[in-house]
Amino acid sequence: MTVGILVVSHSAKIAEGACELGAQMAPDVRLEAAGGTDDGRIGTSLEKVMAGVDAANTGDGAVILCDLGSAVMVAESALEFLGDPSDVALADAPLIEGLVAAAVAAQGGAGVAAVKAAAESALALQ
Amino acid sequence: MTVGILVVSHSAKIAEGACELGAQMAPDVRLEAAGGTDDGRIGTSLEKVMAGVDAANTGDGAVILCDLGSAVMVAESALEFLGDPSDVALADAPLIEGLVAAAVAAQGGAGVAAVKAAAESALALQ
Amino acid sequence: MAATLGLDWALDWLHRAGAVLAEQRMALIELDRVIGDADHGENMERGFTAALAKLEAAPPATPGAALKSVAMTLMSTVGGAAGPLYGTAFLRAATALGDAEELDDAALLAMLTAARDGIVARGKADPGDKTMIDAWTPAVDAAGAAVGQGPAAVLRAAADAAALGAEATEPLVARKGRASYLGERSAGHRDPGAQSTSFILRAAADAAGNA
Amino acid sequence: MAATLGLDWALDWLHRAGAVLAEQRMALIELDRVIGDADHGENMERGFTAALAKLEAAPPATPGAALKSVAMTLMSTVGGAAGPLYGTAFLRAATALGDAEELDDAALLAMLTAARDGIVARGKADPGDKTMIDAWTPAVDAAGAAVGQGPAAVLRAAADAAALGAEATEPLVARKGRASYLGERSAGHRDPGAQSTSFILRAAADAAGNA
Ligand SMILES: Nc1ncnc2c1ncn2[C@@H]1O[C@H](COP(=O)(O)OP(=O)(O)O)[C@@H](O)[C@H]1O
Ligand SMILES: Nc1ncnc2c1ncn2[C@@H]1O[C@H](COP(=O)(O)OP(=O)(O)O)[C@@H](O)[C@H]1O
Ligand SMILES: [Mg+2]
Ligand SMILES: [Mg+2]
Ligand SMILES: [Mg+2]
Ligand SMILES: [Mg+2]
Repeated sequence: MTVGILVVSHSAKIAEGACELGAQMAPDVRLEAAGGTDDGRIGTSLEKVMAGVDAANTGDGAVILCDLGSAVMVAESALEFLGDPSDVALADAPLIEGLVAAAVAAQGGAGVAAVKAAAESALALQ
Repeated sequence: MTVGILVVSHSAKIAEGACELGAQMAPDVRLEAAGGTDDGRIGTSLEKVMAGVDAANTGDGAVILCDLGSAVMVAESALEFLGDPSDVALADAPLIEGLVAAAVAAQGGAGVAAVKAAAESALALQ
Repeated sequence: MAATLGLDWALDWLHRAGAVLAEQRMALIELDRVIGDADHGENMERGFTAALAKLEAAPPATPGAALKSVAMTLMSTVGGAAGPLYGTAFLRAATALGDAEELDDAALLAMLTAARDGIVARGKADPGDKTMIDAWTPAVDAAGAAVGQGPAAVLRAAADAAALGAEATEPLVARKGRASYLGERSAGHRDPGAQSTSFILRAAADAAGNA
Repeated sequence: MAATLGLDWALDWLHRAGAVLAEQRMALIELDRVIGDADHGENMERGFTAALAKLEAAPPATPGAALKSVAMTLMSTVGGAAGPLYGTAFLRAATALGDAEELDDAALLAMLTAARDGIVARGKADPGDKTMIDAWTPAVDAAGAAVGQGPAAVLRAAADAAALGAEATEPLVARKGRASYLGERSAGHRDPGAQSTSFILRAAADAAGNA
């Protein structure tokens, strides 16, 4: 089992780059990027986030990481629309640092709560 | 006066996306990206970091933000090569969240120490 | 004046809101430039343009259905904090209305209250945090005080209070949203979301005045 | 056996190091795949290939100049943590040698000590953190104990100790570098940087044995 991870960022580049970075240490983990608006601007997209949750959660649950506050609000809205799935958690963690920690934890077979905890205890600098 | 900001990331996409995100709220701040290796892989580049410090510091100083630990080591090496300039500081902050806070502080005319402090006190979620 | 408001009013409201947001696009952008990222006007215009197109393409049968359609479109197209905030507001408002065809004073108050509560649930802002809540909360209070005077009076009271609430955000220091990054520097500037709320509630009152 | 080592030894060392790192590329990648990001072998081969090309293009006049040239190239081309770490190591080693043309036991010990201290200054790892320091520190200690037995013996002692040090990283839990993200899961695997250090110091000893 591996928990999937969704990166929600205002920037498509940040979300994609974060997934590439995380994949280095977590080749077996499903990392999904939901960055930018539907028309490619800086911002967030409910559709991308909802599709990203579905893609990240392949059956073992998923953890969501967000950049700014409005990304969190979109992620929370998406989860509400998806019926607040019990196997998807939102991590309160710095995006990049939290993602790497979460990806490594997921690669090691950690469950949703442990992956979320790994993200949330990630230090800014190692 | 505006302090410049350098983003050092293992990923060129992350560094560029971060600068675009920061620029939204800090149109007058010099934001420089040093992401990826010289040959475009995931990693860091001393040359990009040294050039980035020069580009970011247009005379009012600069603050550097890094993603992972090895980016910090490269940044510290670069500063050593540049003779440890007294007007350039390395922030111990989460990359994206710290950058937005730093950019807003710099836009408001804060000096190097205050911009660094803004980055370091940035919360993950707002 | 009508004793209740129906689907025509709701559609007129939403069209008027779209028109004023398009017209005030630059003003909202300017407000957001000073304490944000200069996109609130663009975000709101894009969202309402898409919402009105959707209402055209799939005409709703009740006021609640109209608000629900707008909610979903705003969520998807705004792209900034205002998307989930107004999206949640309209969604909760739609839920409060259910499939009612005619809205009396009490229904309008329930609608406004649900919208405000939705924004609080989503954004967790307190009054005084310099957000759109500072327009919505006095609007709800004023609407409550005007219940019994007819729908147009209820909505006028809400719009008047929202306008004052938006103005009253000027001296505040932001504690939520992007403007909070500015700390003390956010004082002295009006909150863009409070201003767009004022425009939207004014549109509701104007539509009721014409109903 | 020569009583001192000169530029020929230094160049032979660096060429042997480049050769073994190229040869062991996959082994280092495998170590890094388990507790890192699977690039240490690629990083080191790329760095030394570039460093040797630079030595060819701009031949150094002293051992110190050779190490300084390698330092700068590793810093620029490795792309991972090993870049600033080995870069700083070779740079401090070069500084310790100054423009000496012949290196005796004491000079070699000073060189190894400066390299290790540079890595500690750059990476802030303590012994036992499961990093390359766990190969360098026993190497410096063993070299110190062998001072007086001639350069080849000093470097052999360092290489032997580094090999044991690298092996001894296996049970450790990483507290620095990428492997620290794995926590307890990092135990049971050898640190890639400690292993590359062992290869590099073995190359130094082999070159001295041939000098
Ligand atoms: N947590 C929050 N609670 C309530 N309102 C908020 C919150 N965060 C932001 N806002 C409102 O959103 C407005 C900004 O909207 P907009 O510019 O569209 O979003 P963004 O800040 O993502 O660019 C602010 O002026 C404020 O009124
Ligand atoms: N802070 C540190 N101090 C000492 N050595 C370190 C430190 N961080 C990493 N290392 C060493 O670097 C090696 C990894 O190098 P490499 O794979 O090239 O870098 P990266 O981790 O950036 O991919 C580790 O095996 C370890 O020996
Ligand atoms: Mg905005
Ligand atoms: Mg925005
Ligand atoms: Mg590596
Ligand atoms: Mg690497």
